Amino acid sequence: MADTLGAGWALDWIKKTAAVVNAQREELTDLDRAIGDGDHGANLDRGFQAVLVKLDGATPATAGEVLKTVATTLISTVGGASGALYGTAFLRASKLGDSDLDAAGVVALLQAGVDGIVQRGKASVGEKTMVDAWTPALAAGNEAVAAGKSPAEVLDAMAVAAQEGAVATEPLVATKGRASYLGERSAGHRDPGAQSTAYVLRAAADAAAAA
Amino acid sequence: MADTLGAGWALDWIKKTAAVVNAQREELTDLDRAIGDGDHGANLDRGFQAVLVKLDGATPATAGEVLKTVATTLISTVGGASGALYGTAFLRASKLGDSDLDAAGVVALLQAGVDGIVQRGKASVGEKTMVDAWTPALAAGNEAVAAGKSPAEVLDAMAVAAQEGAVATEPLVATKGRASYLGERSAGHRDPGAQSTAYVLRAAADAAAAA
Amino acid sequence: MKKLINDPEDVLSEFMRGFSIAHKDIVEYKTDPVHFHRAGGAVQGKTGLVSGGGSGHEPLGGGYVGAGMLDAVAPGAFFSSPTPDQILAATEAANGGAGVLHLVLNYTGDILNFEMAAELAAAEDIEVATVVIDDDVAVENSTWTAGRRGVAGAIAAMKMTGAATDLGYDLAKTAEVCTKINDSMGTMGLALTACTVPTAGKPSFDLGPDEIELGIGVHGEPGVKRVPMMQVDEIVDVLVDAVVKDLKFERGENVLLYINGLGATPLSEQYIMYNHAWDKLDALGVNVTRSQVGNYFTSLEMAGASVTIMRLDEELTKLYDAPVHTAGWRKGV
Amino acid sequence: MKKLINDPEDVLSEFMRGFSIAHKDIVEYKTDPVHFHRAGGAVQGKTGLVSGGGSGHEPLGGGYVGAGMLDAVAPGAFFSSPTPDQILAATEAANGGAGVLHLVLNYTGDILNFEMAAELAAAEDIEVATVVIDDDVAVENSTWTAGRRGVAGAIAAMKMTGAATDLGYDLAKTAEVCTKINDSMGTMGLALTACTVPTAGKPSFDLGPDEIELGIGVHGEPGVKRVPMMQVDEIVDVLVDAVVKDLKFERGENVLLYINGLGATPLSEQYIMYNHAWDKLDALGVNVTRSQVGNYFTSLEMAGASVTIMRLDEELTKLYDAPVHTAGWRKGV
Ligand SMILES: Nc1ncnc2c1ncn2[C@@H]1O[C@H](COP(=O)(O)OP(=O)(O)O)[C@@H](O)[C@H]1O
Ligand SMILES: Nc1ncnc2c1ncn2[C@@H]1O[C@H](COP(=O)(O)OP(=O)(O)O)[C@@H](O)[C@H]1O
Ligand SMILES: [Mg+2]
Ligand SMILES: [Mg+2]
Ligand SMILES: [Mg+2]
Ligand SMILES: [Mg+2]
Repeated sequence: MADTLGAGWALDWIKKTAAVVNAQREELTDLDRAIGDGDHGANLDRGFQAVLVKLDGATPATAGEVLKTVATTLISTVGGASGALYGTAFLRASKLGDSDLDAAGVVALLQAGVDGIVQRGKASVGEKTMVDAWTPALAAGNEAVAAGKSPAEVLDAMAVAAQEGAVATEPLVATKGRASYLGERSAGHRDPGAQSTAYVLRAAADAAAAA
Repeated sequence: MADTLGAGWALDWIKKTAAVVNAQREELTDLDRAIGDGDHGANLDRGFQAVLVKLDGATPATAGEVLKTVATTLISTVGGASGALYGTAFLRASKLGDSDLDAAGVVALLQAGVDGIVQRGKASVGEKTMVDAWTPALAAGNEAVAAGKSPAEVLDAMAVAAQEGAVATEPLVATKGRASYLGERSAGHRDPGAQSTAYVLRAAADAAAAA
Repeated sequence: MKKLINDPEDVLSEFMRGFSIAHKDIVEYKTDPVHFHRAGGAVQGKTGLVSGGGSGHEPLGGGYVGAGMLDAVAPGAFFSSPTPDQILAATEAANGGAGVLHLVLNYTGDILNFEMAAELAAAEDIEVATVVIDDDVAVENSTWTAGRRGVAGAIAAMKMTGAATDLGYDLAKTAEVCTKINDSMGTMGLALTACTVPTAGKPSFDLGPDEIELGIGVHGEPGVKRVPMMQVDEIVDVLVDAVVKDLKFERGENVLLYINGLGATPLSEQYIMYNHAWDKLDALGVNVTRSQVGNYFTSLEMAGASVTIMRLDEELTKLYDAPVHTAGWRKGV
Repeated sequence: MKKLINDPEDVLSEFMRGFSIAHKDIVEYKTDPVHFHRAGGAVQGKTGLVSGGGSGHEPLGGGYVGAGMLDAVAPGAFFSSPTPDQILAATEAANGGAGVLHLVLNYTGDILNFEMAAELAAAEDIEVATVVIDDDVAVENSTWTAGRRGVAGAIAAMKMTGAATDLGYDLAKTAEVCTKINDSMGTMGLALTACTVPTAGKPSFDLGPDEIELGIGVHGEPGVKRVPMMQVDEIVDVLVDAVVKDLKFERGENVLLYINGLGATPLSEQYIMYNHAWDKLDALGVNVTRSQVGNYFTSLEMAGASVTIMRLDEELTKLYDAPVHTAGWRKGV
């Protein structure tokens, strides 16, 4: 396992993300059918398949370059709330990816992305959105960095926390996004964007473990 | 049982017809669903219910008067092929109902009605229409008259023959009316108008038996 | 049956009352017997144009009464032809002294009832001519059937014949051009689902989840052939080929390409049909100079559609382009 | 899923190509990125009007682009907001040098993507103003939701705001009147069935045979309350009462009464809703001076409908009556 993560890791991360989104397309769509409009899986799959095409044969020099391509491609292919949010997140993150990243650098990069999500979407913790997966993930990441963990260990801790965060959205009543129209009836269902966030971070951790 | 039939019989005939059409509305509609447009029961029920309203409290002097009211009411309420055909039949029949009818008179009255149906609809025997119930009924009626039967016996013979004629439409391929669009697929179903004809004649026979 | 209705028996009267209030600038609604005529009544000296048929083919009812189209219409019960007295009343309302054309769709019930009405009108000295529309190429026109049915093309015929009466065609010329319109077009359709007449309460026929009905009529009656579900391009191949074979279009001819939705089929699917039909005509060298896509003649909430192709010469193009002002079709006004 | 389609992934592109051929006199269709603009391009000196949103709300797509209505539109995937680059391209195509109004329906995805597009347009020195349409009174406008949704009333807003730009309103005045239109109306709807997005292949939600969904949105998302099936008059009572309570109409006021069908609901049922809604307004002393009934903003083949009521002063009546020439709405041209 590498001490720092660069373009190779970022490429692998994104390929693994595309693979898991494709594999879980139905699941994400079903989650969105329950409390949204049933397109989250299709939206992200369309986006990440387009990203694969864009990255095919490309030789980006930095993680930042990779993530910028991801951002612009998602922005121009996904649509929906998640297109704007993931697109903004990858765009902000890309700006911190000019050089190879140590553990703290990885967390800082993801923090920048989440700041973008919050700035655009104005959701805070507990509103049953992807922010409920990102926030505990960042907390776990910062903790792991403080404990001197490697980038791969840090990302693994973040992925675990994100998945827990996604599960923890189930009892929540949504107050942002489409699910908010359901009021109390949104409780009892997992937020699709929180689940896709957990997949994105799991892909990042797996790519780091293989780097 | 009376030797001749007049206004009382005609009134009772029509009331019994209205009752049976109402009771068998679903069956007639289902027959029409199979090879037509699923409205024969509704069409006739609408018509005969309107006839009941028109006859309520009326004191017609002759069978002809009764049948004329039936004719004009059916013509103005039923629509569809059967509205024009039954309407025309009752109108033509009404013209032979000025005085009380012996056995031969009853058959002549019904023959006039059927002539009207054939003139309007241009169907001959075997085309899977109501004509396939009326034609054997008239034959049976003429036979019974020749054998010196009473009006009630003659009508009973006609009703039996009409019901057999209706059943016998089942294997036929329709070449008239909506069912003709189905071609070969119309075989295997009973013609709704032939079945309603059998009910009309059964009502006539029952009314005669009670007269 | 889940429908936005009150008592099933009141569906038609409540529909027609609502319609007549919403469009009182265009139509007048009469209840005894039921018919619609243009607001303001017959246009004196103009040939009158009357049609009618069973209800359930929306926006009929009153949706095609108005300047440039019908003068009056007689709507029957759901999928049942109107009665002679309704048709007579519509004929009287349409009569501006120059005679009235009955535009009748070829169904036994409609033919018989319009025939009786024409006899009644004759007794009142109203001159009536009749043209029977039978554009459905799915049914063979032989002695073995009641003949080809009148389907979606009837709406184009109403619009174009109405335009002719507005342009001053007399009764004979109106009947002539209406016949020409009918002879210039063919239609074939398909259904994916049946529809439910409110008073019947159950679907008019049963279709399996992977079956479609080809050559469907528009009265909820079954079609001429039940086949397994196909991709829409294959379906359009069948429909267009049947119409082209019947009408024998030639390279260089101008046509109207008209997709009609039967109720529940999204416009997107109708335009997908148009897309492929256009490519097929283009490949034959036939020019689509006019286009029409939408729910012009429905079967309640049936899912399905039809393709109509009409040969257009200069006269028919002019009639198609003429202004029309009805609730269901409006342009130039 | 029985649909008249080929590959589900090709539904939108085949629909849009077919549409653009059928209506090439009105719209131009661009594919990279996907948007429609008026044939002939931006009107110089006129305020531009751009809208957009997920596909599946037919005749959107290109159905409301044309004189008197939108200059350009950005259609997203089914029920997904368009992307910023689509919206930017539509904005560029609509820009006649006098700035462009973004008419955005209030959904998080649409808001966010239009926001990003506005930032991109600003970088190109195109002046953009944004008005968010949120006519759906079913959703409480509180900090506990993403706010009221933009539903059927948005179509009236597009038409009337488009009329304003044609009458020479500048960008600020256009935004002002669009806001006024939004504030003058309320909508509430219901669904009897869900609809099926072709790429998803199954219904967007499940409704029992005796259940209806009140306060339905138009993206296949569930509504705010699931209740047992009722007679339509009772349903209309709920819908009209909610709108009247929100808009506080007063005796003597003039309104537009607008019933929108969600796709598979027959016009007859929509007019039955109109019929009862009209009686209710009449009983309140509110004058229905304009009426609109039909499938103006569908959710594919969903069965259901909504009621919109809009307060009309002289200005709004004039904008409503102005001529419009689009594939989906035409009058006076
Ligand atoms: N304001 C918001 N802030 C953060 N995340 C949000 C917000 N609104 C929606 N989301 C996320 O977006 C997800 C839905 O994405 P998607 O289904 O692709 O878009 P749409 O809702 O436009 O159909 C939700 O599950 C939620 O996690
Ligand atoms: N040309 C005809 N001659 C005699 N009977 C006919 C003819 N056409 C149809 N019918 C009869 O009418 C019946 C259908 O009546 P109905 O369903 O009420 O009318 P419609 O077919 O107009 O819906 C058929 O079952 C058949 O018996
Ligand atoms: Mg979604
Ligand atoms: Mg029938
Ligand atoms: Mg019928
Ligand atoms: Mg969406």
